[in-house]
Amino acid sequence: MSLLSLFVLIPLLMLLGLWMAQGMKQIRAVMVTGASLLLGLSFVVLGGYLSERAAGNTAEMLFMADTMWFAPLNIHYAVGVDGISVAMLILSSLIVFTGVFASWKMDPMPKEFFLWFCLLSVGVFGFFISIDLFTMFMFYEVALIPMYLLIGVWGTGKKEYAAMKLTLMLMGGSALLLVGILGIYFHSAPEGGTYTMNILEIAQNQMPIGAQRLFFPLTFVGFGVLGALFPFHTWSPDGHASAPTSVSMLHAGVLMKLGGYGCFRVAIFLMPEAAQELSWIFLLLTGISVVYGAFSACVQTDLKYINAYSSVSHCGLVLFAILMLNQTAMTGAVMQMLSHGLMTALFFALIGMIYGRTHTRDIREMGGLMKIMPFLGVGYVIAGLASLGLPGLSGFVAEMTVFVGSFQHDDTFHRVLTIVATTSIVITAVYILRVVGKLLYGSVVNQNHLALTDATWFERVAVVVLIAAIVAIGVAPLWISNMIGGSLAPVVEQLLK
Amino acid sequence: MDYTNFLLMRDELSLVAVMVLLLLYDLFGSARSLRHFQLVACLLFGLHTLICLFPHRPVEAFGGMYIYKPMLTIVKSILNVGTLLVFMQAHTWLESERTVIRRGEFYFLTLSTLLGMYFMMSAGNFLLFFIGLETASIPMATLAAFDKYKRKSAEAGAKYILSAVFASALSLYGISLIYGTTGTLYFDDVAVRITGNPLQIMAFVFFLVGMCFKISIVPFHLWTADVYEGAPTNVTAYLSVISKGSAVFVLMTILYKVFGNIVMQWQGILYGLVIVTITVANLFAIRQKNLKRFLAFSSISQAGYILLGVISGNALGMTSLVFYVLVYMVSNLGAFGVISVIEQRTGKVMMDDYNGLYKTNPYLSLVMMFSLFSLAGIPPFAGFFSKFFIFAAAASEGYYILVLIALLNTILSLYYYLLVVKAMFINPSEQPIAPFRSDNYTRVSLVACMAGVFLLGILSVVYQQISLFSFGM
Amino acid sequence: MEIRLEYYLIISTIMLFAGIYGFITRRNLLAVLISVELMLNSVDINFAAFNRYLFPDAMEGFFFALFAIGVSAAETAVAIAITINIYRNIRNIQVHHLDTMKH
Amino acid sequence: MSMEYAVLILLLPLVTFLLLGLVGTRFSARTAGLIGSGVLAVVACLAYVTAWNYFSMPRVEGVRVPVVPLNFEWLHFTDQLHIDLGILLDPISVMMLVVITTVSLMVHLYSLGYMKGERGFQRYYAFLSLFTFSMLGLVVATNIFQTYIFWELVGVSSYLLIGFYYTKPEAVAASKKAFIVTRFADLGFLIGILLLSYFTGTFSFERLTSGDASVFADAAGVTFLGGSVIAWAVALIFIGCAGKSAMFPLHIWLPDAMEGPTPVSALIHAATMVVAGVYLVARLFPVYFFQAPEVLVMIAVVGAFTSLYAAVVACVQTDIKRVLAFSTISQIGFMMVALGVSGMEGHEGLGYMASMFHLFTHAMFKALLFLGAGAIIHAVHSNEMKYMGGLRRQMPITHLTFLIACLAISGIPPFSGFFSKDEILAACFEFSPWMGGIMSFIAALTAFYMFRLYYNIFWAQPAVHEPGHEPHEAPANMTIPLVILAAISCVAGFIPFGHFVSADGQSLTTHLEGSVAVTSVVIACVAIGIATVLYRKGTNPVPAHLAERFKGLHKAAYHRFYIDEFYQFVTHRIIFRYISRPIAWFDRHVIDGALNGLAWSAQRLSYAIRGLQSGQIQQYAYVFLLGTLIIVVLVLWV
Repeated sequence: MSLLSLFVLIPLLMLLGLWMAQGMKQIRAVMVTGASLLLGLSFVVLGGYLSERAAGNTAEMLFMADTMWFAPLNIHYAVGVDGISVAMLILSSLIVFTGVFASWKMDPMPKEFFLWFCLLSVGVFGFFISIDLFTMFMFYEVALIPMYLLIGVWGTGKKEYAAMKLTLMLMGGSALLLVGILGIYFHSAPEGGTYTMNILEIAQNQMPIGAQRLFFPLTFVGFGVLGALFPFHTWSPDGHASAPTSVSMLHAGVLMKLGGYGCFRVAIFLMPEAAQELSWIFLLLTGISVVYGAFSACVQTDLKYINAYSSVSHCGLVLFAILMLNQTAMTGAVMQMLSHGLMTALFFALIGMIYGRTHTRDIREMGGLMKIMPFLGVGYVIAGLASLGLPGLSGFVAEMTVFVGSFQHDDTFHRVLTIVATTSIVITAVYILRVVGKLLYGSVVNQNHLALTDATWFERVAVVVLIAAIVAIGVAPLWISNMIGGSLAPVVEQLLK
Repeated sequence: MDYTNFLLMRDELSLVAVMVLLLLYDLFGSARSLRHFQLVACLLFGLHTLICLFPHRPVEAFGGMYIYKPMLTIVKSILNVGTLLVFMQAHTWLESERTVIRRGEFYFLTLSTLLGMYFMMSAGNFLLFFIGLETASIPMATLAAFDKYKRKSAEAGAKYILSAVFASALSLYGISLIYGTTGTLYFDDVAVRITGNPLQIMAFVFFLVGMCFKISIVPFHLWTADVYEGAPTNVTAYLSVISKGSAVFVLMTILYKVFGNIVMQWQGILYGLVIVTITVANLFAIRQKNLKRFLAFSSISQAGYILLGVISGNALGMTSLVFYVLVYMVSNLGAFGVISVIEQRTGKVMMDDYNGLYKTNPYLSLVMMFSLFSLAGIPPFAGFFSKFFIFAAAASEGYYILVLIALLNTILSLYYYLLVVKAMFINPSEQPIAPFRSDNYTRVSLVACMAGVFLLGILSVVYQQISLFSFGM
Repeated sequence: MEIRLEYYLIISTIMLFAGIYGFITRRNLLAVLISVELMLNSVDINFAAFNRYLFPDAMEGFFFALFAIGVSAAETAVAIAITINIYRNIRNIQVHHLDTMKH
Repeated sequence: MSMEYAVLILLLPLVTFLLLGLVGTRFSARTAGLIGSGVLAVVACLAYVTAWNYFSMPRVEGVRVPVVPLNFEWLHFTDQLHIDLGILLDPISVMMLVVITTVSLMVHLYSLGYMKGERGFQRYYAFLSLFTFSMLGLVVATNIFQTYIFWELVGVSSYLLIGFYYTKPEAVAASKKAFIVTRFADLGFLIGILLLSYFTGTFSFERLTSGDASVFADAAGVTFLGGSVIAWAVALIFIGCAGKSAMFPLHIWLPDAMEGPTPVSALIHAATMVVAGVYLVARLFPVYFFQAPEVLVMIAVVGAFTSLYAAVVACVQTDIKRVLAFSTISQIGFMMVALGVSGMEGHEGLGYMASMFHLFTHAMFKALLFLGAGAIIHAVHSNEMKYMGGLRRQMPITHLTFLIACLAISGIPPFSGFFSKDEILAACFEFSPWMGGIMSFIAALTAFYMFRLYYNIFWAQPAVHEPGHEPHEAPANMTIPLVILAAISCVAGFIPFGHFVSADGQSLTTHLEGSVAVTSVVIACVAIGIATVLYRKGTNPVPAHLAERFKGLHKAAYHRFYIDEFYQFVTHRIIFRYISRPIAWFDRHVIDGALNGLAWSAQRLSYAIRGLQSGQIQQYAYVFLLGTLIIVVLVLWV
């Protein structure tokens, strides 16, 4: 039993535990125990990873385990992590952990809710540890489907429409993706060789350029849909707006990262030449995403929509940076994933908590909440500041790495796009401050809100953990940036070949 | 003539034995003992299933008329298991007041069709193939019309028999032309003498559409929805999985073995048929309100996916196809099992009737949902794996665009599967179906289906076992 | 006058299409059944004629024709049974009345 | 020599911020204030010790060498480009340390009295500490990215402090405006950094300002729209400076920023943060001077124009804090001009030295003015001049200190402003007589509006106050800082500033340029005289007449020449109405609509083809046959 498989096993055991749990107390006990174990495990893996690296282990992936699964197709259950996956694992476990606290008072059908929630986690964790395309794709889809019911049953507003739209669009993405994966598989070895799904082995073999040209766009768009690539992002605003709190958290925080991670791990790593050739198309699209999302966010009135469009912008930046195809920008991309994951989760958690009290998400109907619920207010301000890239919080580190990295190209096209992307920091400031100003500051709009209470202890746990993580990355980014950057070296090497 | 040849047909003999025993029991059993008919039938058939489970060495009997390959054991076992599951699900229906006296006939007719399928699959000659085909389809018409007091059932029977005869007439016409151009009916000899002249190709097309009728490929599928809707639910289940599964397998082996010389042509034809089938069926399915009809269109589109395994023409295709059929069988039977038991209890088959089902019958809803997810190809259910492999098979020969179209269609299909899930889990209902306890036969069969849905994919041993016996062109 | 293979084939083809035409246009279920028989019989003619003219060494065609006749008889039997059942249910055997299930 | 203890200068305020920010509410307001002030006193002492140690270090070849007691890698981009955090001690940063800690300490003390009884007292001190930390971090930055980091941090602390009264809509709007405007400018700064670092391969100030031409070798010959790429880079960086230092046209946030508590205005929006732009230009001075002299000219022009503009506007404002705000803008303009006209070597570097000197003296007397204004506002509960008048009796200490500050800013010897301003004017005259003339005129305007302010507050007609709300002198903890700052303003002019700070690090001995000094003093005196005549009694009708006479000009100046309205137009009309809304609409209707349309058309198609499944068996057979024939035809003939 490899260490990494525990990431899949623990949520599965949680499923089992939930199945047997009676009453809310037991459900919570199962969830908290499981989530804490996952969190602990991710830090154990982190520690192990860093110490292995410090000890001079230069293997591309660590903690590898490999079991033959479907021999006729040479499909393995293969796991392994590098610095990027470790970062993603930590992000996921943090958000699962806080998500549990954010949905402490789930109602109705808490058991079912958490069952699907755990299934979602299985997919997420499985995806990040997989190094076999098939396993990866399987976990990817495992993570998608629970969304339908989580939104459809426990959501709010136009939940059925949103759930359906989200599911179908993401399935559309995975349809493209599957063709891409099959294409990669059948070009993974020279004629007559044994085809393989193992990413590391495929990378050893140069795919023919013709095939790369065909399958790179498919794979990239396939993952890009989940990464909110313009114009395939429209599932995101509706989906996030309708989803229950912890689902929004997990979805925006982690699931959207699957897209970015996949783009990079599969599309770019395995098809570097096509990536070089075709990156400009997607750079344009992602460049649009970045600015477009930010502008759209400026005029929204629903808190969740604002954040959803902001996610479009920030996730656009992730893909944008990945497509810059150099180590610095890609490091920035991964850090942006981390950072966006944490802060958007924080945002959604806070929005959920505010909504739970005021029963509205329309910023026009709220005001002066800072005075009524200072804890949530301060949390919101911190999340906002992280989002607009305040130094000392994670957003700054990520964005600056992205911008500096993107600027290392010496042609006008990349430069101009980078400058366009940087303008988003101003627009972000505009919409964040607009919300903060309307929502938290000023006088209380609705007198009924005066009777509302501040955060409860479990809500505080969620918020504090997330803020702590955001600050930790923002204050001491070097180790994590080095960890990620080091793991990107093989990718960059591929690109330079 | 060497009569020992008969002994080589172990599976068929065993099946005939079961049929005869059941017939005799039905005829001569006392009314008291007949109460256990269901149990006896299932046990006997279960025994047969066990017997057929073990492959033996490849044989040819009657001068190549009858051919056995280990692959057949797998396919037959799949069909056997499926039939057994249908038998178990049919319990409630068969024990109902109007059907109870005819339950012996049900078994006999069903097993006759199964026997026909056996022969069809083992055939090495067009004659045996034809006899098997007809043996499989004529009793099917009577099964469709089994609920003889129901107008819909009678209509279904009529539509089935007429369509079937029409199709087999065209198919026979094709066979006659093949005979005329090659001078033989033996598969191996025909294969050599197929040169691809226009007459042969026309003959081949006529033959092919007959098979397409059985598999319900668009545009030869039009009977499907009506018959599925009208026939008793358990018959529909049987029709949709067993009949279709066997036909697909036969089609594949014949295409591989007999028409290998005109592979370009039939791949082209299948290419078009797959696209049309999947798309049209999905478009029809999104509007359906009657769940049986809904599953009919779903099964048509599934047939399109199954053809993706045929088109590749290699061993991977065969493995994936057989695996797909197996998974499709457990998933579809899971869904039909739920529909059947609810129809028997409440008479409701419309999608709106299922609103709020999860609140009252959580386990049935879960079974339904898992089955539908499996049909839609969602992991970790087996359907994901089977779909993946079938796409891999098609992609292995470079049919990427076809795969892409098929995959984009899965979005559409996911949409309508989710409609059912939505009805059960999300939609509120004034009058949900009241909670009830289903009988043990149904329960066992549903549990078996769920075991299949969950384990067939994850436990790779099944797929690997199938792949051991697969062969390509 | 020599009777050539083509004559049989022409006849059989005409029968086939006559059968198809009848199948598609007749209103009465029994007439439709008769049309189907025409189609099946055209096939039998084909088999017999091919065997007689092209491959007289073996008897495959004849046998096939025989079996086909048997099978078609069985089919007709079942079809008529079902027709009777329909008559019992709806008191007529007009084909276009069989459309309670559609779309 | 090692000066590691300088780290404490940064760390202590940070710790205070965290302490007060996280658990501040556990303390009583008084304790929190005392903690903040006490820590800052320690920090100030440390800064003085640092300054003492630094300036007493021996020069190397006549040059003061920078000391870097700490520098570590914080974030790694590429092997060349990495953000370091560190402490760079050189003359200007040490000078800034002194300025910041001194003013900050005064403000901390002052706030104990001024903010007494305010809700969120702990929060206030936490933010003050955060600001102090950020500002100190900014000035000691070893590289341009560190500057940017702390630049943003001061921006946010300014945002938080302006919006301190967050229930007041004006304060919220002002804070938002301040942040967004500076953020916009920072965009230029950031792009400038990206450009500069790409072509030089370094962020480090030491490398950039070393004068080593090889640093810029990569950029040689790279031009864009006629300017060298380095010129573009530093011009963009200057946009950042202009935003922070409220240069025209990015000045609009500063007057509004006066919505914050007055001590905050004194600290951030008068003495320290707003001069960050000046500081950064000074920091990068060698780059500007050697690589982009044309940008320096631009800086001088922008500075001069801003200075003139702000001075004119200041003459007609009635809100005393706004007058001071525009005065600040104008004075920063002076500093910018001084940098713009400066040279590098020896006496040519006079402008540079003068700029820094003026920064130093201005910080003191402007803080004094603001704190004084704070005391007045505290007393009369209003910012408007019309509620004041005749306060010299009720508030003698405030009056006296305010007068000293006014004299200092007007450039009357021997107060500090005289010396620094005089050197700026001298540098300007050396640059060009036009520039000198304009700046002298602005100096006169300065004297005029300051005394207009002074007379309106302390002389003129006493306003009627509600009984029980009579103005009274501020408590001791507010007046003591005033007195201290006044004392500094009196003597600071005599510091041999060129000895400590100069463009090339050599010691620069300055002497009064007789002609310039006399002219400026005379002009200032004349201006003061006019102001005395016009405003001393508060009954002179001439100002009203003038306002009536030049109605258009007066109104325009009063409305700050409608720059704000223009911005309002751009942001609300163009950005919101013509960009954001259409994009949001596009997203909802076109992109989303396309998807929904896809779904809809699938449904329609489904309905359209349902006739295929007519239920008629004969039609089925027909389709069957047709399908067969089509396949045959296709296979045989296609």
